[in-house]
Amino acid sequence: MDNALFDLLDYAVYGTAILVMLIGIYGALAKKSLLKIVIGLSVSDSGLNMLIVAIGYLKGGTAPIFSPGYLDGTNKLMVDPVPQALVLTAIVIGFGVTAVALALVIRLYRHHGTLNIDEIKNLKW
Amino acid sequence: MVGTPVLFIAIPLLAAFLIPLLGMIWKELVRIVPGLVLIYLLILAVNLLDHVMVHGPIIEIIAGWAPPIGINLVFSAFSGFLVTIMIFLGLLIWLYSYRFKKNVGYEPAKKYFLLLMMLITGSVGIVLTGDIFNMFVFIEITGISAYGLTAFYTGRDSAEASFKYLMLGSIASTFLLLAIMIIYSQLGTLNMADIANRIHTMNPTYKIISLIFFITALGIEAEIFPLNGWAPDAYSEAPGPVGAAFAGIVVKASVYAIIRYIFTIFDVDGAFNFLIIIGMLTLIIAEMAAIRQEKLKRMLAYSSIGQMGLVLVAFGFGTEEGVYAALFLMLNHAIIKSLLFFSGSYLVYNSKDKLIAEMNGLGKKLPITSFLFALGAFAIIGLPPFAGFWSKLSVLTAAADKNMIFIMSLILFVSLIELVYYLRVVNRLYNSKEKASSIEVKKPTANALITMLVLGGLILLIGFYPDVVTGVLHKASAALMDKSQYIHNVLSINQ
Amino acid sequence: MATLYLIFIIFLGGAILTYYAGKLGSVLQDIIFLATILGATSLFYAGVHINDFMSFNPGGITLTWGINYFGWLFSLIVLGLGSLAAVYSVGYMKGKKRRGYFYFNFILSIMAMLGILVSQDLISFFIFWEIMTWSSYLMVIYNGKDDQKLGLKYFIFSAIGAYAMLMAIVMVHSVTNTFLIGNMIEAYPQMSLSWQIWIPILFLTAFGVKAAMMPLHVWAPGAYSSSPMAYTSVFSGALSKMGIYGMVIILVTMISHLPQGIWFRETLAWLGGLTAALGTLWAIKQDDAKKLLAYSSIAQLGYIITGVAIGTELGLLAGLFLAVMHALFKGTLFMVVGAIEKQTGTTNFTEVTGLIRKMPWTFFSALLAIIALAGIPPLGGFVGKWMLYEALITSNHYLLVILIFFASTAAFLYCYKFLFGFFMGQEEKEWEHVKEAPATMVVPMVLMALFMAVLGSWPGIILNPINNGLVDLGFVSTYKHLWDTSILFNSWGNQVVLKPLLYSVVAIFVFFAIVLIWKGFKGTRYVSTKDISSSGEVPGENENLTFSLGFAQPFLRAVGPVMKRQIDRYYTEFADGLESFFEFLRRIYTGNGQTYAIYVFVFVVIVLLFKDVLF
Amino acid sequence: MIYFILILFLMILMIAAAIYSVYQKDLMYATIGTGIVSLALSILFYLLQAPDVALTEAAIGAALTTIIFVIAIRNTIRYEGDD
Amino acid sequence: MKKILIILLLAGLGFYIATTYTGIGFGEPHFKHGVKDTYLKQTVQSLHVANTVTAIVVNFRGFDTLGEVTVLFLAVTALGSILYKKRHEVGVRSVLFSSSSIVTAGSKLLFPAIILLGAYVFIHGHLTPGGGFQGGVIIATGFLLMLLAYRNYSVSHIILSIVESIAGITFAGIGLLGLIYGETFLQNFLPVGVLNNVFSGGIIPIIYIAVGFKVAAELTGVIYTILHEKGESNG
Repeated sequence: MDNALFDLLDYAVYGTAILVMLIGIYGALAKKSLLKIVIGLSVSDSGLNMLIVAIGYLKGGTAPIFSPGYLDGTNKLMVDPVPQALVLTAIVIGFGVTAVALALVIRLYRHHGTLNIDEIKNLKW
Repeated sequence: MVGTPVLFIAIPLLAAFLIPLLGMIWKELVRIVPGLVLIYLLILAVNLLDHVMVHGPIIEIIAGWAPPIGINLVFSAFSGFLVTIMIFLGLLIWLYSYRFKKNVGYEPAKKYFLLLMMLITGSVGIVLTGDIFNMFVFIEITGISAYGLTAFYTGRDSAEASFKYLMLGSIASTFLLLAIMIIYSQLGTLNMADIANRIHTMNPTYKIISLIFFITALGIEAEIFPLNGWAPDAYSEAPGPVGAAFAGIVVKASVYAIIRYIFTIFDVDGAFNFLIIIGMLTLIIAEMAAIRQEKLKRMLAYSSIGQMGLVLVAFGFGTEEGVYAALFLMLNHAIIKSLLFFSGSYLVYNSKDKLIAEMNGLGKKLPITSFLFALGAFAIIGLPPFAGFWSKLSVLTAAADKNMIFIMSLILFVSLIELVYYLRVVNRLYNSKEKASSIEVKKPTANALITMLVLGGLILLIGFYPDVVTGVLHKASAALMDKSQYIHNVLSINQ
Repeated sequence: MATLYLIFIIFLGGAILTYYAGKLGSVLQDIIFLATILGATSLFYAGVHINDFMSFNPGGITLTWGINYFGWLFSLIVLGLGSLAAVYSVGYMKGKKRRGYFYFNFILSIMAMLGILVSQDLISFFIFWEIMTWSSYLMVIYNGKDDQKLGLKYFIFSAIGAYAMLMAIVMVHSVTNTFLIGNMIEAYPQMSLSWQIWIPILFLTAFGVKAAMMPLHVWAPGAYSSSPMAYTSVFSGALSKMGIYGMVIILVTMISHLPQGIWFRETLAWLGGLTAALGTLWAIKQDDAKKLLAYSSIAQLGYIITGVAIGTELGLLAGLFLAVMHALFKGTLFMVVGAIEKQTGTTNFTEVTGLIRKMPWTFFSALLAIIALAGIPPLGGFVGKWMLYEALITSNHYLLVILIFFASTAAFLYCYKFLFGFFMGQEEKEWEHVKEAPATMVVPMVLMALFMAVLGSWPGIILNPINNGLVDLGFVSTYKHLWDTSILFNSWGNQVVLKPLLYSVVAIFVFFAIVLIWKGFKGTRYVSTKDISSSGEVPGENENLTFSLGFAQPFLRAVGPVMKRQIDRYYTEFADGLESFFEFLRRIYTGNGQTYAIYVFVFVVIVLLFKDVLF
Repeated sequence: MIYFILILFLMILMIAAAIYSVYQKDLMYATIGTGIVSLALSILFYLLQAPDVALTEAAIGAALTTIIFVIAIRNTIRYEGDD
Repeated sequence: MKKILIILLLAGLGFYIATTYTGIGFGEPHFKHGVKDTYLKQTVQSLHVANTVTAIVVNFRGFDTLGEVTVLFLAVTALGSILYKKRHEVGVRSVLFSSSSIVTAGSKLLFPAIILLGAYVFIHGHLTPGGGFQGGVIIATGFLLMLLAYRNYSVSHIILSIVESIAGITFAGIGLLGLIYGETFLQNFLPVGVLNNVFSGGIIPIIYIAVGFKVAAELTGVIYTILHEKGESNG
């Protein structure tokens, strides 16, 4: 029972991650509001992070932390710590980029009085 | 040896963290310190390059863990050459912008120089690193500095340009992470040499998909054709010297990254032809767009995009001559396009609406600047005896050796377009039928003038005596081509 | 052989010194300028030995410099005309602005032309070719009033040529792996047929542009007329000959090995003929002396191309002899126009008349040059023309002969217009104060005129070097053979025998000339130009009644249809079309960041879809 | 079983919140939507044996990012215009 | 129309990503010779650190982390540059909600606890989940709370900047000391101590504490800067 469900999860985790990512990108591509675009990018980042962590997951693995008493039962399976470390970095970087993006949005609003991206195109051709 | 490659990253970072403190002591220090750092790095780079030419590449490991466990930096003839160019150019940009606008206050100046220094450091990091995720981090460092610098002027267009750049940059990092994770999930390593060593064990479909994602992500930064929407805006709205930094430093780093992936890491042969195709597309469309521009900086931006396309084409030949030609082009592009951006900034500065049409007769008002602009224009077109000629010749030779006559004729046709729009500007500068303009002439500052003269001198030097660089270029291209040597060098380090 | 280095260093150093010497004093500037040109020239003839080559390797490319007989022949044109024009320039530039600029580019042009001649490899050939191009471009925009974008047009056409040449050079390189001209010639017969055809076409495009050949000539009238006259004499006289120089090399050393070469020859010859005919017609129409001479240059270059393209030894001899002659008379004529411009301030036929008394020496040189140009005996031009007809007839190009003959006959019209427009006719009050040009300007003109006269009687002075040069190119000399069959060589080539018939033609001509001149000075009555009336109306004060106005109208009407559409306009339409296409294309960059982001995804998905094809 | 339902619930919540935050015209609510995405994600991280990442995502994604979005919305406009 | 195009594009992209990742498989070991086994082994053996993620972030791939704090640092700088106004133009702080006295009092009460929690998290970063980033963010949220609760609460820019700089210099400086005392940049040159002690792991806790301070200062700076940007449209 459990195993069958976990088999389903195999696809569901990746599927969710990719779906969230694509939804976010859709928001960034289809919505006109600059804030919506930033929100979309941020959502797609979340999906991407989930995807990365999911890659490192091992069935039956534990968190890669050697708490006291853990070392006795060595060779217990641990999940891959590397994607976690990478995601840690990616989340922080993503936050930095989001902050800069929001600052730009605020400034664009200050100059243009609108957040509609179709109206913010002084630079073209 | 005066130091190790890690200092290229560590020293600027240390300085960057120090600058806010130093600024509290003496405000001028925020302008001076980046320059001192860059001077030190230039000395370091030249020394290391000299060493590398004789003794082979320096592989530096970080945190005491030999690759593939730890991160490593590779200072080979190829990467070292690019690093040296970048830092040299960075130094000139610093010198040029030292007093670019006198009325800039302390806070903006601090931020400007900090971001500029980190822009250079990030690009240098991209080139030096031997780890794909570390490259991602450096790309982000470069990216954020670039967004900040693009929006540096408080006008409304600069924020717009910066936002476009940021949007595409975010998409780029999404793709980059996806690609990195595909590689990691298959091979369990992030080290370039280790990946290159084992890439043949990877499922070919995944390999190609991850390569496509890499090319897309890096192509956004490297201004490949359908991905380069941000570039003209960012170039034209950023301060003049920053435009030079984008053209001369940032884009070079991204092109380097693409090349590293295609030449060293992946073993997909079709990628070379793909490079030629996208390079040609970039070249042709950018130059066609450039000819219709009304603003000088935007024109330079498109021209710069086009040049990068040409560089990719040259790399795409996949032969050592091709790499040599591409490196030569990159070198020349760094020098010449910077000169054009530098002198062009003053030309723009002296015309009210930044339009080319307003530059009639500036040749008389700003004789040296205009002369240098004309020199740069002649050089970038590839007229002998200036520097650009040798690189154009080597690109064409490489193309002819691969029997790509059609590509050759396209390149020449595009050069013709390039020639037309550059000469239109030069013609205007020296057209004495000037309009009555009441604007006071803003002469370049002494340091800006020195910078431009140095670049002009280099153009002539390389033009008349190409031997000053060809030796290094040959070594650098040989270093890139020898993939197995790279893998061996990196993986045989034991600590 | 270090002399060559020294010569180029003198040129370069002289150019820079001259440029900056202007700050110290104009006389010093003149002296340095003249010393550079004359010094380098004398050093060249004193210190450089023919067929003595040297090599060096910048950037890993072997370059070879040295001069052979053929190059030496052209060096006579370049340095000879260059030195005389330099002397002339000193007078011409007196009191003008931007002298440093002028001198700098003048010296660089001469250097570049000499460089082309001493280059034995394609790279230095190309480098000097381009230096020549941009230094002459800078001369074209010298006046700074480039409203019609003449300079740009010149440069673009030159660049088309240069890039074609560059393409051919790298194609050659991919076969031979060197850039030496000698290796190219050796390897040519082994190349694949398509390359054997393409490489000469590309080279000939480049040379055709500089030689102002028919479809590529549109830059020439503007460029010739808008650069300073002192330079135009070199520009038209020597610089265009570089195209001829290249053409001869290609035709003789490469195309002659090609079975299909006959097509090249025929096409070129016909293009030359058309150039001559149409150039002449356009020249007749011009009211400005500069433009007239510019079109006339195009026409004359057409003759030369035809001669060279026929490819027989006689044709080559004729073409090259005409090339030398053209350098002499067109150099002189541009100098004449320059002198008139300097003295009167205009070069329009409808304004200036009757200068014969004011500027007798200028008139004298103009007269001799015009005689040479028109191909009237006994000056050198006649020899060249005669040889050309002979060559055409012996190679059975009868239609071409007719065309050329028509062109040279029509040329009389503009010759006459030039001579009469400026020098004859009424002397107007407006030009009373006009004086003869200064000695530095007159002496070069007169010297050249005299040399033309000498060549008329002793063409061997030039024909011998030409023959040497052709032998140098690998041509098997059949001089002896021609000597026997050609009437011309019997009579003129051995420099002593003048046949009675020709002798009497000369005598009659001289007699008439003396009579005419005598009449011109003594027997005319001064009549004001306004002293006429037509249909009872007295012409008003502002009515222009100069002789040249509406000159040869009936003739022009007759040939009008031919001239209705200028090739120029096709180029313009083509360029406009391209530009509007570019304008359309750049709208890809819509300015909307979101659209750019969508492009990214379009790119990714397309590449992913076609990944099996692409990778 | 509970574990499974929890994961499934979180994933559905995440997708729903993502769609909500993209489609909601009131940006304030859309921001709350991203906050929910992050929150669900951080619990998922924990379940995927990544406590470090979970902590970070909760602090940065759910708290800080949401807050700066709210501030940004306060400084600009709250409703997405018609598109 | 455009939306359909976008959906089609994303569907195509999603298809390829999905096939790739489902092919990779979930929860199974994907590769044989990866570096993760070395990491897991060496974390305990040579570094005496319990939390492998911390070991990777700070030591094995410490260079990334250096870059990462730089990214945050740059984000603050860029933010300041983008929203720069001349001094007399400094905006009024935007007020998100008017806080009642309960909120203000509660915030005051909570603030030290939050700071303490943050400090705990980054000090124990090498032992338990958490570390410099998490702890730093927690501290920053503490400041955020105060900023929101008190209209007049202000954080000194200069102190933030000094903390940030000193923390950054510590990080980079320790790296350089590693170059001097060891052989490579960021190399551990301190005794590694006993596993699962607070004083273990050599330079790792020091770096993580520095990172904690740095992140806290930077994020506070970000919030403070954005909060003081009262947007007014003038275009």
